[in-house]
Amino acid sequence: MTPDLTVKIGKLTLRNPVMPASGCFGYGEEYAVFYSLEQLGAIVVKGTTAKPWTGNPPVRLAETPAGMLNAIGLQNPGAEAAREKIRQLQQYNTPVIVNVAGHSPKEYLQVIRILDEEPAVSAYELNISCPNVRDGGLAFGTDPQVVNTLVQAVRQATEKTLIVKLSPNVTDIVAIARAAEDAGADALSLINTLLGMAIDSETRRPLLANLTGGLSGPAIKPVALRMVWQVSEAVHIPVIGMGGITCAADAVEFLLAGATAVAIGSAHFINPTVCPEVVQGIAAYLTRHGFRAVREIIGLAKKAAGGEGEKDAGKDHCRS
Amino acid sequence: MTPDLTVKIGKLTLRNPVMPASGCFGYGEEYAVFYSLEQLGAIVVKGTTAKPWTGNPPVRLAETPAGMLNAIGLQNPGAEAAREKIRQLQQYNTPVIVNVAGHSPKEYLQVIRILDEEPAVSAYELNISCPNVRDGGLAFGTDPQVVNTLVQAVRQATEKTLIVKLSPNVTDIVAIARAAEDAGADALSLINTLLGMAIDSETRRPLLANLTGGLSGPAIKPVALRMVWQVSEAVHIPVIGMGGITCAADAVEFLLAGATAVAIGSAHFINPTVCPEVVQGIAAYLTRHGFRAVREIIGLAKKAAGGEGEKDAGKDHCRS
Amino acid sequence: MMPKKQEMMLLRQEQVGEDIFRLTLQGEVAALPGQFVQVGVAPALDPYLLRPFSVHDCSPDTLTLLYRIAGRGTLLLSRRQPGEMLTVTGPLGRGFPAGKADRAVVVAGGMGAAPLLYLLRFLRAAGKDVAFFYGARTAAGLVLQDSYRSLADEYTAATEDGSAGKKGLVTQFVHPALSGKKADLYACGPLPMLRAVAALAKEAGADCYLSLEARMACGVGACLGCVIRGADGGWRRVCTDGPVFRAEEVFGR
Amino acid sequence: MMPKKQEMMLLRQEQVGEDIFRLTLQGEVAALPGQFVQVGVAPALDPYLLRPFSVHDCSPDTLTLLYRIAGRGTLLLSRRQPGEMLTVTGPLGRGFPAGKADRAVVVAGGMGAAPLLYLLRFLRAAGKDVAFFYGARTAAGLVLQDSYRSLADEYTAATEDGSAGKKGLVTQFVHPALSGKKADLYACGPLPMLRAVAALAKEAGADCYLSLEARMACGVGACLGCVIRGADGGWRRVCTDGPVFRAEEVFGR
Ligand SMILES: Cc1cc2nc3c(=O)[nH]c(=O)nc-3n(C[C@H](O)[C@H](O)[C@H](O)COP(=O)(O)OP(=O)(O)OC[C@H]3O[C@@H](n4cnc5c(N)ncnc54)[C@H](O)[C@@H]3O)c2cc1C
Ligand SMILES: Cc1cc2nc3c(=O)[nH]c(=O)nc-3n(C[C@H](O)[C@H](O)[C@H](O)COP(=O)(O)OP(=O)(O)OC[C@H]3O[C@@H](n4cnc5c(N)ncnc54)[C@H](O)[C@@H]3O)c2cc1C
Ligand SMILES: Cc1cc2nc3c(=O)[nH]c(=O)nc-3n(C[C@H](O)[C@H](O)[C@H](O)COP(=O)(O)O)c2cc1C
Ligand SMILES: Cc1cc2nc3c(=O)[nH]c(=O)nc-3n(C[C@H](O)[C@H](O)[C@H](O)COP(=O)(O)O)c2cc1C
Ligand code: FES
Ligand code: FES
Repeated sequence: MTPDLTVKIGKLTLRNPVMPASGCFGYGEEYAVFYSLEQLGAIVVKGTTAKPWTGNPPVRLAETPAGMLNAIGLQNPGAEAAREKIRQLQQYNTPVIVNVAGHSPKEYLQVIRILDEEPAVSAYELNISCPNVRDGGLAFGTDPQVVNTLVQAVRQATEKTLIVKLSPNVTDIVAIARAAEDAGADALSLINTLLGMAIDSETRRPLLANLTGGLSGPAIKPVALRMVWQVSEAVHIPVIGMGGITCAADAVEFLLAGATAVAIGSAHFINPTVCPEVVQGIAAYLTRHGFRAVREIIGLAKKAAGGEGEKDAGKDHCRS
Repeated sequence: MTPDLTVKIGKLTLRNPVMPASGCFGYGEEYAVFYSLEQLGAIVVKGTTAKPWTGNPPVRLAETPAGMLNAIGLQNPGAEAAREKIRQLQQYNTPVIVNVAGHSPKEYLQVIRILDEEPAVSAYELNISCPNVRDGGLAFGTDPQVVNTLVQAVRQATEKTLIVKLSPNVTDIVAIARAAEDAGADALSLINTLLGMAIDSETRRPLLANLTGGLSGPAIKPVALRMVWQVSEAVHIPVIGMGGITCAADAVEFLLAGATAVAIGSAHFINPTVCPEVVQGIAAYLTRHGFRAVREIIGLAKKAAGGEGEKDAGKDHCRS
Repeated sequence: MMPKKQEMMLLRQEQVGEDIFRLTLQGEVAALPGQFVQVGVAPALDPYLLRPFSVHDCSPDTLTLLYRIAGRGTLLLSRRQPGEMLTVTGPLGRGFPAGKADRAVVVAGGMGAAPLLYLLRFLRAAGKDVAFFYGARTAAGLVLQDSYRSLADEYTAATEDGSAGKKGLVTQFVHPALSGKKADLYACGPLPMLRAVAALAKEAGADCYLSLEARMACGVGACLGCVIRGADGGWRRVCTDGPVFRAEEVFGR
Repeated sequence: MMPKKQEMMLLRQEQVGEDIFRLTLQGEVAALPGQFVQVGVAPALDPYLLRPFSVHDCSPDTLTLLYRIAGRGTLLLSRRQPGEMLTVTGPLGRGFPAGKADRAVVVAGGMGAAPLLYLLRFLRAAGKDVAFFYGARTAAGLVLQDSYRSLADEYTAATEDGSAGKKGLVTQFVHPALSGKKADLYACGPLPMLRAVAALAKEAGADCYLSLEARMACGVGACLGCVIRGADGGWRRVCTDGPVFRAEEVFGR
């Protein structure tokens, strides 16, 4: 018997818990030449803003140990043009999640306004790692109060499934997660990239034109797993886990840590067919270990750890 | 002409800018069999508490992509026993920096009281990543006000050079850095480990008995470099940079980012002679590029980047 | 052809110059000249990203790359042994078009020669009259000259230090080849060289196709990491809008 | 001997069993039996940590390791080729002592045999009368039996499934070897086996030395990562207080 891979995120039932992470999959078309996107649990498209954004100047990429930095700067064609691209995705009969970005709450709401009538859009993922121009450029996602206000505003503007994507560059991700849940988020996704930098010792310059960039890839997996563990036991809504997943075993780790679904980002760049491979790998894992449904393993590592999760998760012991 | 490698940290003049990171070098004796510790700029010993600490149960280690997690739990023999070990280090004629830890400000002060008369101790490095038992277990290092109070108290208790070691697990490391500077720190060191976790998909359990651990190694270098860049331009005291250094080029990157000296932690575990090799590599780099002193390259990447450092460092652009 | 990801067996790894290797893999990557592949250099998470390499040559059952050790990734690649499997994704990007003129002038600068062997083969098969110019800093930078020579009707080598062929920048010697019959220009090499080739093309009124490089992540157009500024001020993805561009698109008219 | 870090050339990589390899490196690591080395399995930052391996054998110009592919690190190690350089730090840890009795009983469980070949050689050189017991789950787990047999006065093999040697847990067959002359016991293998050996020793009143394993980082006693709880409740670092411990130190009296 093939195991049941379906999971629920807000109003959506996904055929499997695997989706690409925003910004690593364009608007889907680039990877549709490798496999049918019907194999995905959901399609998550590039961060989309109300008006087109030109993004940052190059160099936009730097490789780092077991990871990479990017400073794309949310280059995107704007919500109107994105809508056309998203309509093309309807053929795959797979929920489309639009990653939404902006420099002010108003800009976020504009995106929702443009896309909310569009049936091809199944859900929104609010990227709150964006700098908040009104609040001096600190990311929205670093202050629970700001998060709560933003999410409430968006919640009122849409009936669609609303996912809030958390930034890991915070002292207390649980507080941010709760603020988003309280404001009506249907689900949380985490983690976005860690803020990092690379310098070329020979040229004596930062490698990225933007100086800093977002760190992704296997390097950040331990941080992502820890945050998924902490957040998933602090909230009552599903968590989509991501950060450094390159294979089915990685994905299973996130599910065991408490994620209901997983997203795969920069691993696309080293393996364009990573998503369908992970779907198959999860199914094989479940079969091998005698589970009938992927839901059975969600959060299972916490039970193994004797339920002392939150208490022990980095609070009571000095780590080193 | 061999380049001048000396740098100043508080009252200390170091013969070169390279030192081991606390916890990765024991009390020095283990590595003294590989080379003379006189080759180091300073010796930094294990986190030391007032009374002996037993640390965490095993498993205490997990390997991660380009890095590792540790949950040693500050096992140490206590300040009295540590003093005996530190006295043995006097033979190397190299400043000894004692990493100080505790669960309350009182415990930190007890360590200072025990060690302050000891001439073998040259400086303290306050490890403020420890959980603050009084404040509900959140690390001291996550709240600027708490940092300010702790550092002030220690400052009043000692005339020795006082270094404050910052935790990277915060929203705004610059605010913490300024709090430590304002309270009288002579220097800052950063970064301590990122809080992470590893799960074994086959056993379905966290790999560390403590559940979470501290992430170190090359994986975290981009985060460390970014924080050193940000902090070194926000404060007027020297910064000791660390996080993922495995070779001279890595060390140079930290110096270019604004660090006055560097510390090397887990790279000891893959190369016991990494410190003297990095010292030689820095000297070779300076010679090759025509610099006469290591001081000439401190912060040089900022000038290359047109001095727009702080403004641009991750604030104005949405990263991805 | 649609790109695909495949495991390809390493057949041969030949050192053909100082730090320069020719790598032959078993399998088909039905590429056009100027297209590239993304290669996993080591079976580990570090280095993390794939490395882009032009198709140096290909057949229904082999793919050949020509590469220089430029850093850690290419160093690790050079240590891979016959019999080992490499992950290869391709063919990627837009290659060189056939062009309209009967004559083709092809200019290579250093490792820029890599994609041009397959181009020469393609132009010759299309019945063109081909002049090939091969420049490098020193003699050591000119590799596999016999292969290139055998595919060109006219062959000119040049080095900056005069250690082989004519002395000077290769672009100094191209002009005569453009003064006669109408020709299309093709080039791959360092940016200053490409700029000079574009200027020669403009002067001669020739169509000109340039192969560019940029740091890449996805290689398929999805990440927007490899952009360069086009002459119109808009972005171009080197991986999918290129790597071959019309000269005007990059340097303007 | 003081440990040192050195680059050693790979001389031979022989597959001696299913997933089991014998690796010979050129150079001297003046080790005592039971000591170990830390090996860099790949020239990259991933996998990050070194891998600890017991000294299987050593001479003034070679070091031999015997290892099983247990994961990614050992898989990468098995792909390293003759002529390549490996970074090796050692000798590390406390080895097996010579013991007081004239007779030695040595018990190996699976890959636990690795350090015991060199121990047999050492005991024989010390003029001891040696009985060697070699257990594994199946016949496939018993490797290099000729080498072990040639160094022992008495040799007994056992497998849990009876596919080679006696059928059963190897520790079931050790008792007779302890009933005569006073003997010292030496063992390396899985924890349950070591526990059984310790019980046999206690019963016979024999000195007993056990080689343990733990996940390691530094391997030199500095990181406190590899601790196990001693019978007295205190920590022992497997890397420097061990890997060889007296049975009482671990399992109590
Ligand atoms: C479309 C395309 C086709 C290419 N074809 C070939 C080819 O046929 N033969 C060949 O030898 N090289 C080719 N290159 C360049 C090759 O990809 C780089 O030399 C290689 O990625 C360097 O990897 P590394 O790990 O050895 O070096 P790194 O340590 O990553 O870097 C070493 C140096 O190479 C530069 N570099 C790194 N990545 C790239 C990149 N993607 N493009 C350009 N420069 C880079 C860096 O700036 C650095 O100076 C091509 C590049 C592109 C984009
Ligand atoms: C002192 C000492 C001596 C050893 N001698 C030998 C030897 O002579 N021959 C041999 O084949 N093996 C020996 N080992 C075990 C060997 O170190 C591990 O098998 C190896 O590190 C696994 O690396 P990996 O990357 O292949 O596996 P990983 O992917 O890291 O792990 C695979 C499995 O091995 C286990 N493992 C990982 N690291 C260790 C470790 N340090 N100790 C024990 N288990 C571990 C993990 O729990 C996991 O189940 C020794 C270990 C120690 C501590
Ligand atoms: C090139 C690139 C572009 C990205 N763009 C976005 C984006 O537009 N919106 C967003 O929320 N996250 C974006 N991210 C973050 C990823 O969605 C993901 O959260 C992060 O990369 C961690 O996952 P990974 O380690 O699997 O890549 C981007 C990441 C990369 C590498
Ligand atoms: C095993 C281990 C033990 C550590 N113990 C301490 C400690 O006692 N006090 C402290 O301030 N930092 C401690 N650290 C953190 C290091 O000093 C250093 O800040 C961190 O590892 C980052 O540097 P690296 O990437 O070079 O290892 C420890 C790190 C490791 C790996
Ligand atoms: S490399 Fe990703 S868009 Fe070109
Ligand atoms: S491995 Fe570091 S103390 Fe044993």
